[in-house]
Amino acid sequence: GSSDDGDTPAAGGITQVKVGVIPIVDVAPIYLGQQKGFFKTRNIELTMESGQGGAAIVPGVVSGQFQFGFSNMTSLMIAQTKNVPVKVVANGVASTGEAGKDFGAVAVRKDSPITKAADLAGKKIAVNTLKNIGDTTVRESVRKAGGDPSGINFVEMPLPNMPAAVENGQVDAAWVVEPWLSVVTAAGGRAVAWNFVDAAPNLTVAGYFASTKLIADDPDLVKRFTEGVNESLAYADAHPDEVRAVLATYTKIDPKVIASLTLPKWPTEINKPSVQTLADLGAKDGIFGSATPDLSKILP
Amino acid sequence: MIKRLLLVLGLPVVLFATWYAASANSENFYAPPLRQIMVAFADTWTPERLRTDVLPSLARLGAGYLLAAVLGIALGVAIGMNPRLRAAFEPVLEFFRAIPPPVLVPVIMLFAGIGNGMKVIVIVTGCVWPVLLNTVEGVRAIDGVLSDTTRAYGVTGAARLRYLVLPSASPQIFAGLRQALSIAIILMVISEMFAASNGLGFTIVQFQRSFAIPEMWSGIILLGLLGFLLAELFRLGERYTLAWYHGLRDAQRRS
Amino acid sequence: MRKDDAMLKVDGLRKVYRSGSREVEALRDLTFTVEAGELVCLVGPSGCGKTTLLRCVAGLLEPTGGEVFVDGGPVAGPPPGMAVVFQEYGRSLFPWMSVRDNVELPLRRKKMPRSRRRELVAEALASVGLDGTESAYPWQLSGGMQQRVAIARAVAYEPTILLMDEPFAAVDAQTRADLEDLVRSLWRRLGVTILFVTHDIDEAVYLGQRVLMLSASPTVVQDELTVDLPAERDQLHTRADPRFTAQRAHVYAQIQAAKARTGTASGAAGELSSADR
Amino acid sequence: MRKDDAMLKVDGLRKVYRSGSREVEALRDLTFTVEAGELVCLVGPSGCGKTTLLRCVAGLLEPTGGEVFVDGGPVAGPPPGMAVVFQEYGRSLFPWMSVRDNVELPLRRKKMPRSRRRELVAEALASVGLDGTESAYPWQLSGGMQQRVAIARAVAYEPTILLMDEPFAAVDAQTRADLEDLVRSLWRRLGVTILFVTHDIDEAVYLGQRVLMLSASPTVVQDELTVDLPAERDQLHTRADPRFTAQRAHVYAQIQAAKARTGTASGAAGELSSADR
Amino acid sequence: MTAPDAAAPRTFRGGRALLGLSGLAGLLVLVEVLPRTGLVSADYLPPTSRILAALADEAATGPFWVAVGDTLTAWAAGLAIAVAAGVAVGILIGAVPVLRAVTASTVEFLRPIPSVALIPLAVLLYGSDLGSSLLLVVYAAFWQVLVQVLYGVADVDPVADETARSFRLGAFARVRHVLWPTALPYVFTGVRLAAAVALVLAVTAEMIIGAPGLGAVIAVAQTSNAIPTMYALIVVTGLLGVTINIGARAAERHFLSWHQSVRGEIPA
Ligand SMILES: Nc1ncnc2c1ncn2[C@@H]1O[C@H](COP(=O)(O)OP(=O)(O)OP(=O)(O)O)[C@@H](O)[C@H]1O
Ligand SMILES: Nc1ncnc2c1ncn2[C@@H]1O[C@H](COP(=O)(O)OP(=O)(O)OP(=O)(O)O)[C@@H](O)[C@H]1O
Ligand SMILES: [Mg+2]
Ligand SMILES: [Mg+2]
Repeated sequence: GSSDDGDTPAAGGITQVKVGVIPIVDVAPIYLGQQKGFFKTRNIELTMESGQGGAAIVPGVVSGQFQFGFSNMTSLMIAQTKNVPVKVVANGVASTGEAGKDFGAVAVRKDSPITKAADLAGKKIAVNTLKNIGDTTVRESVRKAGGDPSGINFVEMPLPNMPAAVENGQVDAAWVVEPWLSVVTAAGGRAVAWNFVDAAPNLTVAGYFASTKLIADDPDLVKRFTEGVNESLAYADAHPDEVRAVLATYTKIDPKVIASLTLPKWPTEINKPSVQTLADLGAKDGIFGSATPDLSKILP
Repeated sequence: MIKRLLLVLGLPVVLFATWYAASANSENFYAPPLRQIMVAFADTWTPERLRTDVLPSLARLGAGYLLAAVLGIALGVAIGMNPRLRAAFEPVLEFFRAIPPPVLVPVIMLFAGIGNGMKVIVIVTGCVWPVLLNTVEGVRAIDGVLSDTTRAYGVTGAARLRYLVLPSASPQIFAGLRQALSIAIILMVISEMFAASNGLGFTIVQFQRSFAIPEMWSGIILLGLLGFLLAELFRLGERYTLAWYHGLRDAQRRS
Repeated sequence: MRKDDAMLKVDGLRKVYRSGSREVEALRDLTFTVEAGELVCLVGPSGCGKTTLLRCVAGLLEPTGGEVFVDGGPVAGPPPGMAVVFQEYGRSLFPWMSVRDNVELPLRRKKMPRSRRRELVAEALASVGLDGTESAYPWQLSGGMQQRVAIARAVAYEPTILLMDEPFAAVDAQTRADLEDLVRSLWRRLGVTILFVTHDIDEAVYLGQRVLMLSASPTVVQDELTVDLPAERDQLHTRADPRFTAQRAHVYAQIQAAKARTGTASGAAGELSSADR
Repeated sequence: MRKDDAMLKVDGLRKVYRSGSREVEALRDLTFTVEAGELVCLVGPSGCGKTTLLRCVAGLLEPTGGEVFVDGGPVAGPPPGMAVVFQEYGRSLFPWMSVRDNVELPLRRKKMPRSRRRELVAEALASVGLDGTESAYPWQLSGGMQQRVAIARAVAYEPTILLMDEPFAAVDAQTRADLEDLVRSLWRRLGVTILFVTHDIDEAVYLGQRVLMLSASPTVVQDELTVDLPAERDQLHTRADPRFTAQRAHVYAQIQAAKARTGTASGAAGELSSADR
Repeated sequence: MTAPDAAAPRTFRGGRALLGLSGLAGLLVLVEVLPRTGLVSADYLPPTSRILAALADEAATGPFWVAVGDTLTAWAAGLAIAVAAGVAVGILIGAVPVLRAVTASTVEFLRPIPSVALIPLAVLLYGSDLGSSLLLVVYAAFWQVLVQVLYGVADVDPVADETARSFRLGAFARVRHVLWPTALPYVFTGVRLAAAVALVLAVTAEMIIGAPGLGAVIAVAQTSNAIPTMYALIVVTGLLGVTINIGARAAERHFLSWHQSVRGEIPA
């Protein structure tokens, strides 16, 4: 193993840092920041480790194989209720807060009878992960639109399969994020609910986190990383064209889609009330079991 | 009987005891003490849970395994008996064999939807290979003199299959079936990672994602127990079907 | 060769085994005929190609040259109504079947009631002295018993042409005599055409109407003897007959001659050549 | 039985095969001794338990009762310096090894230079008439050639005790005679103790110093004959010797008697009993 | 132990390769036709021509070959360890009946545990290094070899075994000269099974953990909805499988030339 390669400053005081990320649009700022040298100037040499979701990233961070990781807020709150020793160190990505212009939505096919969020009640909806941020926020959308969310049948499905599943009628609707949202709409599909927008204004969707051990042992590194991320977030938010350019480097998204897809917001501040709302929604849907997440333990 | 029980349980007991002792003071979040796991096991795998999650899984497992066995043996016999057929099909089969199920599943979903059918197909596509390969090799290895005997006496077609090919290849076919059994369990888990809402695999993955680590380990232990139980059943079936084979080998070794 | 209605006609048969760089000419040029209902014995030194010949006749092996005709037609696969007792008797029994099932298997193709089948099986096993072993597996039997199961299988099949490759090699003298008489009575009763390979010259003369003697390899038909003994034979009197003694001496001398010609004292290893190593 | 320095002592040997509900008493009660350097032949009806006896002596099979002593010690596993030629010669050759390697394999354990080993192998193969086949695989040989490879393997091993189970069953008469002389010369040259199973009564008398006759099963030693022939034997004169004829007649009569006693005409099937089916 | 190389087998081998190619060609045509007839949407299963175009694009880039190299490294190392361990343990357990009886239940308990369930453990121990991939690959492939070896060792002909025992061959010589050749055909099947499983696990581990290699590239293609590229990469995985099998078959023809399964097919 190489469990502590990253902790020891390499020659010239540069710290090697591994960040566990999912190679999707949400993490564009950190790639952009790396390109722009926002981490170099803070004596951090970044390596991105692209895992497929929490199964690999969280254990990697907990064991010190990665110094930082990227995860959605609901997963982090679930982790907190189970006393996983991790804590958010920087904001990750947020909803645009504008219905019709967000980076994730519930979409149906062209000729679907479903036209508004309330119609989703009792339907079969695909989400990429059950009992997580997707189903809780979609339920909230339906609830707010006056529908009954209790009868919704959520099925788990990888995002790449959703456009086909919607079109074949395997599911009635799917919660998709970019770039699949663009793919569905390009094929004639319609967005019928903007679940992030409906859940809370300017919802903070995800964040960068570290293990509590690292935070205690090397507060300086954490501070430098947080600053680097914040600078990257601000820069990305201000330079959408450069974001689209950097997307082409670490993803294989079709250039036409890159040009047109809706980018999320990258504020540097975590919207704590919105996270609290997420926590409440999750608790309502029972995804934390009997526990309730303690935000003070998870947010900086 | 007692001796057999000792043999079966001896090593597992020792290993579990070691695990128990070694993990007693574990601070590691992902490797909790076995004590905790055992508590979680009792809490998690209630009869209700077994009915709603394990039973559907077992049904899919059974369907997939049987289908794979039939398909593997049928295809294997055909390919094993005909070198030309084998030459034509082997590259295509090897091609599919090398594709990982997590990549294949989305493709299968395109055709088979997201229901139980898809999960059964995933199980079949994974565990047909050991049966197929072993059947092919078993059929190829049929003793020349035996094969000549059936030909000379005009035992052909279905009779040849039934009285020569299948029995003669059966030791190796059973090796394949034995392999396929544990692979079927593994693929049951993998298939339930996609588009499932119940099942043992789904539950374990759900535990893993929600950081319920002792519960996840308890699920893995349950998988192991399941594998062990099925293997015992399998052993009984094999003892019965291959009685002549084991008799032949034991008679001269131990009598 | 002789008449045209021969049951078996072997014409210029040649067989070369090729595997890798090794090439063995097992049969060089064999030509002979067996009439329908004839009992012909085949003798020849070890390794001269008797088994090879039998396998070509049975349609189990493709000749390198020449042709084999059974019942007028050229042999492509095993001809119908043929039974073979293989030299490797142990390996020709199915280890997963009881003795009964082994004997019964070839009968299944013949349309006959189950009871008749059982009867044939029981009779055949009794005639080789194996009653009582029906439910045993072949590997629970002694070598000689296994060989007798293989014979019983051929007998129960009631073939029209019967090929036997040293079928009595593993049984004791007394059993051997009994089996010889069994084969002769079977032959006379059913009018089977029999080609019988043996190493025992006495046996060849006692059993056959004719004895074909093969040379050591490169193998050709070295000599042929029409056995000048009455059709009614029995162990005691026939073997004491001076004609019997004379004829076995003739065969013996021929085989000696065959061996002497190949140089090596006791083998037929001469035919083994290595093409390029 | 006789002296105490016996090479091989079989004492009250009993063997019952059990498998499932089937029980076969292969050997009931065998007692005999073989002195060091003796050549003893064993005859008996097919299925009477000769192979079983040999396997017990070789330490490959656990007796049900009684004991076997080799060189003074009780037999638990195969005793050192022993070579066995199995009745199933085909299956006792390793198909994955060339003839040469098959013969050489047992020699590897003996500390000797490689060249000496090669020499022994070549000599042994030549002595059974198989020179030229060294690089062939056993399954490329005829039945008789395979059997001779198995014999060559035993010969090359230069054993102190040699067990042979119908070792010449698959070879022609001439080769058989040559091999008989080979065994006798080996025995006289090396002073090997030999236990030789055969179905050929002439062979037993020609080869042995003593002939042990087993009964049909339930098997006991039925009779024993000390062969009253000069140590110098050869195929022509010995077989013409009137003493030879008398003794083979004696053995023949004994075996006839053994068979007659068990009722069935030609088999040893009587010993097969079914415990509960 | 030379492979058959006379003229006749060679032409047959040429024919064999042709037949195999025609089988693959059939698959290519099928995949070209299926989307074009509209049975499935070309958006989700692109026709062969587009997949091949994407493959050509990929093959022109350096990182692609680095990824192939990484995957093959993990595969080869994992397979080698699994085969060595599987064969050694299998022969040991198979040859000693007591060991077999004692370990049987544990083996059956451990075998059905999916490698994917061990991913957190692997990451815990090795992060996203080669080590994690190796752990998963070895764990999965080991059992395949082990079970085959166990069945192979049980297949020893009793007469052959007795022959070896009667000449008092030592334990090692019996393993080397009797057990091993008997088990070899089973081992070959085991290795072929394990080779594919190792490839599958290497790619899966790379996909999920993000260890460098083809799997990681596939994951990126998947999360980017680059469907033709994804299929192109799948094709690469499949072709690796085909290549590996060709190698295994060649080795088999060489080492098992004495075995019925090989010699039975050489026209005599
Ligand atoms: N599969 C084979 N490959 C190569 N050579 C073979 C093969 N089978 C037989 N031979 C060779 O052909 C020759 C004749 O063999 P065959 O078995 O026909 O002899 P045979 O007359 O039956 O001898 P025996 O009396 O010893 O059984 C032998 O030299 C043998 O080595
Ligand atoms: N593995 C076995 N299981 C059950 N019965 C067996 C087994 N092996 C041998 N027998 C029985 O033991 C008896 C003696 O067999 P054995 O092989 O010793 O006879 P044999 O004297 O060598 O006969 P042959 O001369 O025919 O070779 C036979 O009745 C046989 O059926
Ligand atoms: Mg022969
Ligand atoms: Mg015997």
